[in-house]
Amino acid sequence: MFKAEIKVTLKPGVLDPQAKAIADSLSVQGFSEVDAVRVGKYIEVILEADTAEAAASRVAEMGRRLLANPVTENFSFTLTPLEGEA
Amino acid sequence: MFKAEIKVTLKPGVLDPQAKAIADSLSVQGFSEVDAVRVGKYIEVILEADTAEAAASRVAEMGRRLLANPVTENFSFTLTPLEGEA
Amino acid sequence: MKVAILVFPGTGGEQDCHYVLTEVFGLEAELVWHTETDLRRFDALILPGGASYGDYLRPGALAKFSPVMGSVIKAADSGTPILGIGNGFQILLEAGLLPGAMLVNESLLFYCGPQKVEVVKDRTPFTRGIAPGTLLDLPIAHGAGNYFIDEAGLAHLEANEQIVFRYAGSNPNGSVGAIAGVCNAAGNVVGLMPHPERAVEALLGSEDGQQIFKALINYWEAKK
Amino acid sequence: MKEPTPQEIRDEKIWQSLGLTEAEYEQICKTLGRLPNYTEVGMYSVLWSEHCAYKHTRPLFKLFPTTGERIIQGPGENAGVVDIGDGWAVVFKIESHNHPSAIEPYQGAATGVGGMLRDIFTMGARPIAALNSLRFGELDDERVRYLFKGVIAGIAGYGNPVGVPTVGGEIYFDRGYTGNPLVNVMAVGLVRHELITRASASGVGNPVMVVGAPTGRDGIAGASFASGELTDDSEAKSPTVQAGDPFVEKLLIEACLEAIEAGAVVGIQDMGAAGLTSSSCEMASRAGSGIEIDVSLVPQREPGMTPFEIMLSESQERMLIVPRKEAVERVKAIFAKYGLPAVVVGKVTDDGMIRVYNGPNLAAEVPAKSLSTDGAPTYVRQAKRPAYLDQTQAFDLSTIPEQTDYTTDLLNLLDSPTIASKQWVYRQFDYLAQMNTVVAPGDADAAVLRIKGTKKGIAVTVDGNGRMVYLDPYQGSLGVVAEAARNLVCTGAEPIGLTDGLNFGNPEKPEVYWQLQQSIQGLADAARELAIPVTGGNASLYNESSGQPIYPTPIVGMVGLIEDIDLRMTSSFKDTDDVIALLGWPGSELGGSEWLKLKVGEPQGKPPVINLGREKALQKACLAAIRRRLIKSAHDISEGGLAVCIAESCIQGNLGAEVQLPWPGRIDGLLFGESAGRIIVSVDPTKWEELSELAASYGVPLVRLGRVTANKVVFTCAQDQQVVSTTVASLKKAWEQALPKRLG
Ligand SMILES: Nc1ncnc2c1ncn2[C@@H]1O[C@H](COP(=O)(O)OP(=O)(O)O)[C@@H](O)[C@H]1O
Ligand SMILES: [Mg+2]
Repeated sequence: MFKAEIKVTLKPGVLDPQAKAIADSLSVQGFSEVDAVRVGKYIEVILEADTAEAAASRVAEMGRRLLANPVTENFSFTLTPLEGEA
Repeated sequence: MFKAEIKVTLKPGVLDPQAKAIADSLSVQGFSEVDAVRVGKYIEVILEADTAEAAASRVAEMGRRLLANPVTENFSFTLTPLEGEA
Repeated sequence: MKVAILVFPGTGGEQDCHYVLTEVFGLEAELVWHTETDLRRFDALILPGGASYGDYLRPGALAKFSPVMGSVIKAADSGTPILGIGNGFQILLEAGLLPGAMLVNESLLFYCGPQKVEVVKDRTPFTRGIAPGTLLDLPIAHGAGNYFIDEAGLAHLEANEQIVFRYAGSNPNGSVGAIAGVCNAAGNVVGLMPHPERAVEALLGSEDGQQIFKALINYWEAKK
Repeated sequence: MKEPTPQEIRDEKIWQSLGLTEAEYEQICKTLGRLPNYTEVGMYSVLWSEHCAYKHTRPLFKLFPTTGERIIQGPGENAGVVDIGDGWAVVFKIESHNHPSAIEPYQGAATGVGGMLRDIFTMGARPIAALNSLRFGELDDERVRYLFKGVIAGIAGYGNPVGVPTVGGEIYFDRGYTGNPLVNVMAVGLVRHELITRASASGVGNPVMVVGAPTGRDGIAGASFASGELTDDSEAKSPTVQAGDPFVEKLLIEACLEAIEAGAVVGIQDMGAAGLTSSSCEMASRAGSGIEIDVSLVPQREPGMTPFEIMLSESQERMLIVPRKEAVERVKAIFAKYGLPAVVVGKVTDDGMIRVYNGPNLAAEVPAKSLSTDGAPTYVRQAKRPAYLDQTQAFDLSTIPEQTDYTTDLLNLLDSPTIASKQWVYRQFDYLAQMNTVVAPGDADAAVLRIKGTKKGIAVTVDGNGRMVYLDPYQGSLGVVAEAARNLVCTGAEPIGLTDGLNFGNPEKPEVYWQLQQSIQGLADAARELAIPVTGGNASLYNESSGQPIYPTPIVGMVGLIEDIDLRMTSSFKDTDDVIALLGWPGSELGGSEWLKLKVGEPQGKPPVINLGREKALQKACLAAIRRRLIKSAHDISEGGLAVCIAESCIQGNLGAEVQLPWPGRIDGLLFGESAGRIIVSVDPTKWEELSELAASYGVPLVRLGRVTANKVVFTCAQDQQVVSTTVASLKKAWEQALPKRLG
């Protein structure tokens, strides 16, 4: 069993009004030290796989096929083995 | 300068219909090894702070006040110092 | 002419389209559930608006894996006229049948209201006979109608004349180039965010949407 | 996790933490002839809660007129049903979701919409419209802005994807609601007579099915839960907030309507508050039958749920169906098409008992009738006229100096969020879905929908001015009904039924109970006098924050019928040189007005006196004028008075007005007074004579005030002095920018 923590973020060059809205309200709230904000999706997938490589290749495929839109989004992930739960 | 990578996720027990729809779709597409899916937000904040502790305390406050809805969401984050950009 | 109106779980606009095709234009139309895998008996396809799969993940993203999509792709390749309206447009984008992608509206808010839409291209089955530059009153209602394509893609779209509709007067959602609708390279697959089917009766405020359906009928008559 | 034993429940008074009183607990013991177990106490506690049992309001409901020629279903079912002819009926109801929205505005409002829609399609009707009635504190408060945005987003986030147009509503902002916002939702459905379905579990031996979303722990850690002993299990700490899934709701609508159309359904009931407990008990007690269910068969979202939790869960998007015995497979097939579980969990019995099994073990056994609304205790409390009324009613207008120019006051009123354009709000709602919206939000005093396949239309509205009710609960409530009816009439519709939403403070306080009594009496008297039957409603009590009750806020949702959709009316001025006139009785009462709020803040004075006889005549006259095509616009005078009313007609038509006030008296009252029974109309000069005759034949005054112009807006008083002078563009700017500029 592995836990994949997947980040889906907008590609550079794609306008991100949500990030702007958050940055604006942070600054209104007095968080003036904030320099930049980006917003994306966080998707956690628990999956069974024999090896970390196998898990990684399946998660990459999920990302390509479904979780991210290649026109506007990038994705990256980290894998953690889950002990004793298989 | 620090980069905070913030994960905002639904509290356990709060219905996550989006995750269910994604899990169903993955399984229809043949990703039968998927056991569970959770969906949340990923927010990246670049901020200035003198120390990692100071940065952490500010990011925690942003989370409490703005980035997460305390009634339904949890948040957690990791901090990375950004070299030579201050 | 027999038209298929595709219904995905969560689709909401199928009855509107069915009403317009059958009651207003007297055409033959059938609601087709997304598990259907053979669309060869239809002369045109409509993917209506709504929120297929609850718009979860991204609007249209989950619908592209519905069983019916294989035959939609076949129909597209064989030149069948296909129209995606609102969520139907989003599905065609996600499925790669149309270029580009949708983002949430720049305002981050759902937007419903009347809108002026300019017809840019008349060489599609759904705009045939509408002079380019014609302004139509077509309502919009969407939360993610902010059309995006990168600069190279946009240049390509323009060079190939694949922009079919643009918002006129104001850009309600932040779309690149105020693009409201595009077609594929062959021109038989068209997607647009505005709702022509909601603008076919004076009682509801505009009849301009009729032109889109009449164009399809003309196209069909000419082809016969 | 260990549940307390019956003995412990009694000795440690655990019933108390579940919200039952000692007398109620004793009544349960007596009914059962033994001590109730934990699941049973839980079931009683939720069904006997104010929300489910209407303990304080039920005795007062008797005052409502509930019969009429068109009434197919009055109070007592999930929603009222009114005949509109041609074999069609309209189904409608209003419901509050105040407390959930105060905690989590998005989900609170979203699940409010979802629950309301289920009440409609459980009657066999397709939901065709939703409306909302909202109350918030003032927008200068950050928390209020958060609540407001969240509620609007929640309504949109649920209503839009389910494909039901949100076509109307009303919003007031007032300090009185700061800590306790109100979120009332109204839904309207359309059904063929033969498909009307009721929530009744008849036919002994018929199966009982649970359909829709799996059951989770949503809502059970709420007010009626709260037991210290149970929470050492971390799972039990799950939050009380219910979240909605509009996607599943959409599928549920289609599947339920398909099953009903297939003739497979004997009875069907949504699982609202108190979930499985209330749905099974209500269905059985309506039919005089019993129900036996095995909770272990109920599809569950989380592992390890107890019978208590399953019976009390408020998970959304679920229904209880009693199908015909032979139709079980058919029902399963229909739900399978939509990917929804549909599971037989029990059967209808003949002994009047609700029997809950957990596998082989009997978990609860109680008489359905005793649990139901009829079995619940009712309370008539002590009533006392609140002392504040002496102070507010003694208000002396002469303490406010008169002015020579009121242009700024008019602009300020248009800029006040309660009066301002609500476009920022309704633009977020897909008000065009289903292609029936003939008069859209912002175009008239009510929304108008056509009925496809007929010449007909219906108009729908919600109204309720809490400030007026606060200043005089009886008069104020008369005014609420009168205004709702007037709003319908201004679109050309004849009112045919009403549903009420009673939002009040803690009824155990004598002052609040007095408000409740007076208000219901007022609603009932007005409904009877205007011949508009009450088909159902909802009560939300205990709306308080920091011990302060909200303004007593009865809300009325009303439906009207337009026989010929071509004869409908909107409120915008149409052409220059049309005559602007007042249809109705002149008035200048400033008590409770928005203008007074501008000047003194707190609500002061006495609300306008309502004359129901005049109101009736006025509404008849207005309808007749519309049907004979004598007028080009109609707009009722409400918040902001005559000046705001005319300003709105100007803004909507993008035209000006030249108005001469022919009456003596204080100018502020003439301009901004909110006296009822008044409609501003515009008339083609060639129709003036005919309109005058018509008004006279109904005994209703018609006073010529001026004319429609291109862009200047000028009001002149009887002494020929200009008291307002501006342009439609300035008015428009103030009115349209008020919400966007405050919301950033
Ligand atoms: N919460 C809301 N949802 C949808 N429409 C709304 C809402 N609030 C107001 N509206 C619409 O905005 C218009 C103006 O509302 P309001 O000022 O209350 O009307 P009036 O005072 O003329 O009765 C109406 O068409 C109303 O239905
Ligand atoms: Mg009003």
